[in-house]
Amino acid sequence: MTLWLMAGLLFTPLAWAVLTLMVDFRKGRLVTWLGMAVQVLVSLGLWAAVASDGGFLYLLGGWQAPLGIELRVDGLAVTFVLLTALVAAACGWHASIYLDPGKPWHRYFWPLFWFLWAGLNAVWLGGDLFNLYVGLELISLAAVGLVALGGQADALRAAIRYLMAALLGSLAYLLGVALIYGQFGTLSLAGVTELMNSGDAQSGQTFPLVLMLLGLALKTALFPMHGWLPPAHGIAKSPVSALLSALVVKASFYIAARLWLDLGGELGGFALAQLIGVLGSLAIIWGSWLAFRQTKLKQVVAYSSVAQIGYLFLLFPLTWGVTEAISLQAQQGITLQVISHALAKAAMFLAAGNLIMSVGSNRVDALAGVSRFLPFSLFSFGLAGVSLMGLPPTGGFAAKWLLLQASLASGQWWWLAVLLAGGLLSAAYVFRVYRASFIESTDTDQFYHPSRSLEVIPMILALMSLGLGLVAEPVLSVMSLPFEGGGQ
Amino acid sequence: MTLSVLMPVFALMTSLLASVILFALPEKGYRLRTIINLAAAILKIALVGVMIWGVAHGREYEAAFTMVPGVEFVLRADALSMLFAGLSALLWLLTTIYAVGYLEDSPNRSRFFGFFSLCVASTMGIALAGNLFTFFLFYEMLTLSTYPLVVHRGTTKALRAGRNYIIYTLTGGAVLLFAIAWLHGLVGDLRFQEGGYFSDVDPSLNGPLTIIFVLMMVGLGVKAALVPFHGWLPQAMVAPAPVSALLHAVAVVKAGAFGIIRVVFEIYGLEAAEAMGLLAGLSVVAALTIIYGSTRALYQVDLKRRLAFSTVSQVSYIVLGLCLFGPLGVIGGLVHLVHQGIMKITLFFCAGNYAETLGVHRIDELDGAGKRMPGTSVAFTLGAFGMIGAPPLAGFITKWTMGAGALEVGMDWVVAVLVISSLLNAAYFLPILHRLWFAEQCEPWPHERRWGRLETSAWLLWPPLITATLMVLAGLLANVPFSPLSWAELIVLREVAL
Amino acid sequence: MTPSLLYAFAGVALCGIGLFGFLRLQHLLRKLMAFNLIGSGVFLVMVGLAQRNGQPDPVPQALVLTGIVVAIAATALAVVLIRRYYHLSGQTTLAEPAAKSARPKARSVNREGAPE
Amino acid sequence: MTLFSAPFVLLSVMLPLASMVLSCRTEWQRGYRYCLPLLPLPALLLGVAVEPGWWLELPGLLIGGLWGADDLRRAFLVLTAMLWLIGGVFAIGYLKDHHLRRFCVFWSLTLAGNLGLIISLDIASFYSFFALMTFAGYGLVVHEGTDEANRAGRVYLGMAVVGEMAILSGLLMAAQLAGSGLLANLPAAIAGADRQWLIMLLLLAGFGVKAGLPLLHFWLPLAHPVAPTPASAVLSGAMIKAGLLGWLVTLPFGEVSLPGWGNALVILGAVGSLGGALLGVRQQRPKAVLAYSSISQMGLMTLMVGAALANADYAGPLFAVMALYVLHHGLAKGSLFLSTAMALPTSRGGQWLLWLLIALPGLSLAGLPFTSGAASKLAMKELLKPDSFGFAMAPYLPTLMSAGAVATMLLVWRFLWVQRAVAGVGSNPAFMWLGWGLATASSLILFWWLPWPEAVPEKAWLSAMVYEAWSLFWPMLLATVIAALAWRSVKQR
Repeated sequence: MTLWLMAGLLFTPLAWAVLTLMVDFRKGRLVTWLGMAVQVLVSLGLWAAVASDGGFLYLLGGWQAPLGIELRVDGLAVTFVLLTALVAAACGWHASIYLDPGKPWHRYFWPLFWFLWAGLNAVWLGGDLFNLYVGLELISLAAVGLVALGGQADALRAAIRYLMAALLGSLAYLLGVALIYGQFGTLSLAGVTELMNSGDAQSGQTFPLVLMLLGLALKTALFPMHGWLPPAHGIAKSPVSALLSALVVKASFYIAARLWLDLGGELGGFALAQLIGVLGSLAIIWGSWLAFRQTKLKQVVAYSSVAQIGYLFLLFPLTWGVTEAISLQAQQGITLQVISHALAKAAMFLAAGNLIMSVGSNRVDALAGVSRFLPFSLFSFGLAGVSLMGLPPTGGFAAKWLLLQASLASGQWWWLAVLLAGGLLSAAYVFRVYRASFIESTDTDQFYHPSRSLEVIPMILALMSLGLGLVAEPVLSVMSLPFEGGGQ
Repeated sequence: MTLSVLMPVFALMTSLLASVILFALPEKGYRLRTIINLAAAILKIALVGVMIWGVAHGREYEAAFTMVPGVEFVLRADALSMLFAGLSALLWLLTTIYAVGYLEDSPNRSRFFGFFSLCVASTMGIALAGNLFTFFLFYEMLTLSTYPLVVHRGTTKALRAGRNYIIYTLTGGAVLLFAIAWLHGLVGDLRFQEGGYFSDVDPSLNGPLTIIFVLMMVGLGVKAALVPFHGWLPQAMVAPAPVSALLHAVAVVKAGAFGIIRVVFEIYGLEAAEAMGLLAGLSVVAALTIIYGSTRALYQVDLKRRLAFSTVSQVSYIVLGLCLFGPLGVIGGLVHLVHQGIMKITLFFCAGNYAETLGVHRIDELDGAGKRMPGTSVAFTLGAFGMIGAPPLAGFITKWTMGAGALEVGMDWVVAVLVISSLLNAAYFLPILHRLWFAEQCEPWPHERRWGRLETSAWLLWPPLITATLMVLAGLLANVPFSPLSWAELIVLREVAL
Repeated sequence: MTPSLLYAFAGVALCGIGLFGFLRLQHLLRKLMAFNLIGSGVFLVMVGLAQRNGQPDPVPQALVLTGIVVAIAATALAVVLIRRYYHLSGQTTLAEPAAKSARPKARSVNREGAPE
Repeated sequence: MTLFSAPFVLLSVMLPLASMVLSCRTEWQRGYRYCLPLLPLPALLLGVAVEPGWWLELPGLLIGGLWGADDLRRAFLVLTAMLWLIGGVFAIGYLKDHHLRRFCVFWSLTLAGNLGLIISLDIASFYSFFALMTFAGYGLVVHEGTDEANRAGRVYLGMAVVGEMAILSGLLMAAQLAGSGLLANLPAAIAGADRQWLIMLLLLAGFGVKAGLPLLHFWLPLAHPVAPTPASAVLSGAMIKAGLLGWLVTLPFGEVSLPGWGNALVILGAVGSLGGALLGVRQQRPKAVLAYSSISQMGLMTLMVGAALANADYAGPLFAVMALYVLHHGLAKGSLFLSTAMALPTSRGGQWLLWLLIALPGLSLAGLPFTSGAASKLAMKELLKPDSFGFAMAPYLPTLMSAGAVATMLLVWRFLWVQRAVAGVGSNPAFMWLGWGLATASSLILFWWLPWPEAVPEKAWLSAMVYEAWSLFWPMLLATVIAALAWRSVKQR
């Protein structure tokens, strides 16, 4: 059963990418709907299988590492696979209605979309460093292509900037991989860990790790390397922005986190961990502040991504040199943050897209007084904002709670201030948007209500993000499932 | 899933579902909206009533599940939660009736009632929360759901008030979260429990526990409008009258006060808090707030603003009552939770009536309003006397019980505070009453509206009359079973275990 | 200093030069060339460092092959984008055009997509 | 107390409250006016007919209610109900349509408070009714709506609120010590209290505001004259006594002898009775003179309160005398106040008769033999013999009482003097005649049939007056001489 599931999971995106490449937008849309259904069902099935039986290692095509591709199907990975399926399906669905079929270049949306999906799955499941690289590159190239779909000079400028950053990041990562391989002679993360634990290898050097983290941080848009993100996310089509913010940046972070958790204990150090933490904190503060200052709605959301990504990097200090329990708590917190941010940010971008469509302008001021039309999307936007603020009962809150606990337990109380201040700052920019919508006495009396399904999608995502906090326990229990040996 | 699990969930769900439905309704569905609103409110009263009956007879209602590892989501109905739940269920119905009348012909009603229900759902959640974490959850939800109500009018003033409200409350929430997280880190997940947890705590923890207590009081004090965190409250009175009524009487300030009660009683334990010397400081803050709020109220010319400062002062009675760490004082504090709610909501209803019917907002425009609107004015008079603490109204019961409690534990200065506050209350309420009843109307009303034979719309008139009656009954029949006082006694008997 | 290390050092040197170019050069095509230079450097390091026991290791060879494919794909995409960008804006660098598009941009986003 | 009368007791207090229903409709207000005299009727029946010593438990009320009456309260109840009834009758004729409904409502509220506080045996109801009376009384004071009335009202309310607070704190402390909510347990608790002085000070001052104690009296001469005449009558006749009742039921009489407090109160009483007269004779308006006369009379009663405090053994008999005095003063003062509103008949004989009837209650105040005043004065004198008391001021008591009588007489002359100046000639509505007539009659005649407390000394009876006539008479004579001299000196100028 699981074999079929795995096959379906890996095969569908690539196959659909090729399929959709050959047809126009409308046909691609139909084809994609089917593919998305398959993908979501397969992901659900895999998740259920892992949740009941535990994780396993999967050798693609039966070939052994290092030349074969070894996939690590554990609880965390399937959770992200499922998350990807949900968010991507939502964005794809939204895009299929949102995008104008009349523009010829929109037909390329579908293949890019599917390549992106394939790359994401590869990253979540990838077990060795080089395959992760390939996955990353697949994601980056597809993502750049999606950004460029905007078609205007501005979109292209943002896309090229994004591409350059992504390529540089990838290369830094690849150099690190090369150095690691030179040192340990293996590419499997598990193998490297094993070698280090057994003490066979001479104690490793920090440099390759730093190099890889640097590259990944660039791709994740960690402060101060975030410059490429807001233009790219801000200018892309809303479903694309949603995909980028929700999933793409998480892929590189996911790799960084895996590296850190496996190798950081040996190769990292207190100073490095704290440095990354500080950068993350600065990202939270600075990103939120900039988000507060933006005049365009989608820029607000984009800068909010910069800030939210900052939270993720608190993983590094909170897992270095602490007890197992605290580390677990921090990991759980970060995982929840990844998921809830993915859901909330996707909801936010989609809702922002709807709002822009409704009021015919992308400026925050243009929202003045629209709340009297009861825009459904504004409500979704607000709900997603609640999660970003880290207020209960959202997933964002559960994440923040766990991080708070971890920082308290590890004695690193200074992150508390960051976490709390970050919540307040995000409240500032979310409420700025909200506040505008309540202004009366404007001459806005035209309000275009987008179609129902466009409005429902962000609402579903926002509600999921909201509900995540309530069901955090079961979700987390699946995540922490280890994979049992090398079974198929 | 037995009934005992489902009851608190149902009680929460009635208004939550109502809110969802109301959001979905089209703006024009006036009648349907009113029906849904009232049906939900009545259903909630029934549910809460059943639970009150059950709790009085020793039944337990609890629903719990784990949310985040190590943290539970607990809804529980105990005597204390029923005090608050009963209050909010009852006043929700009245406020809804009032709001229907108040917002007649005004825009954005769908939005208003949706958030209104959400706000009540949060309040109900706060009442039923079984541990700090759940409490915090609804506490923040309340912040968010009241914001749209505060800025409902959408004027610059309202938006500014809303901004300040959000800044204050979210910051308070952050501080509270910090404290809760710290406490959780120190001792784990704490359900609210009779007598608290720290009666025989390791002395080495005293330091952190003290700091946590202070932080919690700051976090909760923002909503309870303790000085110096009261700044948002007088501004928030720009909201429509039903919102002010709800904000001041039931939801927001009470949530803060209720949280303080929970923390002091059921986390720290009254004795432990006293032993650690925490209550002394709190009582001083509360006393200062009482005096400060009353003094500021004296100088307000806007009726609702005066009432708002009066709230600042009155809510601290609840806090002060707790600090008296004796049974009587505690009863006084608890009972004031209800009494203040009924009295203040009456006053705000009346203020809303004056504004809506006569267009009167300032106190000096009220001359002779008693003749034009006798029903409203009678309710206002009763409310004002209740606030002053004149017997046999509800406020007197509070003051009497608290005064007796203060003497019981030798904190005589509290009596002085009560007396001074009553004098100040009299000083700012009695002139209004004089204007209502004895001054001759000199100028025409600013914006008078006529409702035929009645002095104002029946939707607006009945709620204050009912609350005023309740207030009189709460005082007159204080010793009857299920009166607020008796219920507070029951709580003290059962929970505080002094 | 084994030959393999020599390769590695050469690779590192290439990386350095490429990085310098990548950061300093403004023209997009030059940037792209610099990127390719870094890429070559990295591959060299990979192949060079992995010479275990004097035996060539097959794994990095395979990896580098894959890497080259990826790099070609990336370069191709970049070239397409740069060409299109030049076509649309007449620019060869990423510098923001001086306030030329501030207002029109704001208005046209809801239409999303420029006329061909 | 039989069972059936429990509703009757409730009725006696609730009837005034229930009557407010009549205010709901504008059309009913005319009828409301005619109901006013009916309102205190059940209470009057209760006071006259029911034996003392009954009680009624109302456990749900406030923090546990207990209503009842003893000898002392019965006298107060009779007086109060009587006076309000008379006032009600008078009001029917007196009232104009100006804010009629409002007046009736406040009248009923004040009445309910005044009656209720008398029959309350528990602290909470007592305080509730006391407060009700105080606050509703404001409505009567400022009824006319003139600037003067408003100013008087402000002073009244300010002092009343401060007084209420003093009472509240005092009661709270006492109740806390007593561990009970009943008034009856307070004296013992106060007697044994550590902070006895504070509690007593608070209670004395709190009730003293209402009773017109010197330095706490400022509101009284302002408020009594500006109120509508029937209201002045009940203010001065009945409500002022509520303060006295407050003292009597809370202070530790009969528990301990407190000579210090006795001295202080006697001095205060003396200051009140003489100072009131001193200020009163300089007033230009009849009602103001009467108000000062009330202060002066309350001074005399304060004297007795002081004596009773100073000697625990005499508290019981003194209570009886005070009840008698209260009855006498209330009726007489009510009659006097009502007479200020009476217009003189045109015929000369009628005028003389009217003047006589107006003066008689005044003379009764001064202690004219065979009047109620004489009875109370004699009873008082009988008890306040210096040799019974050991405190410092005791020897001066007889002197003070005589001086008080002189002062009272002087005030009466002064009243008649200024009243003559302002009294107009004309006709009075029938109800005013009836009310005033009732007042005068009850002061002069009905008094003797009213239920007196049992402990009143025998000297108070008519038969004793023959022997004591001179002792009663000479202060009046003295005062008349002084008044005549003063009148002449003024006239010559």
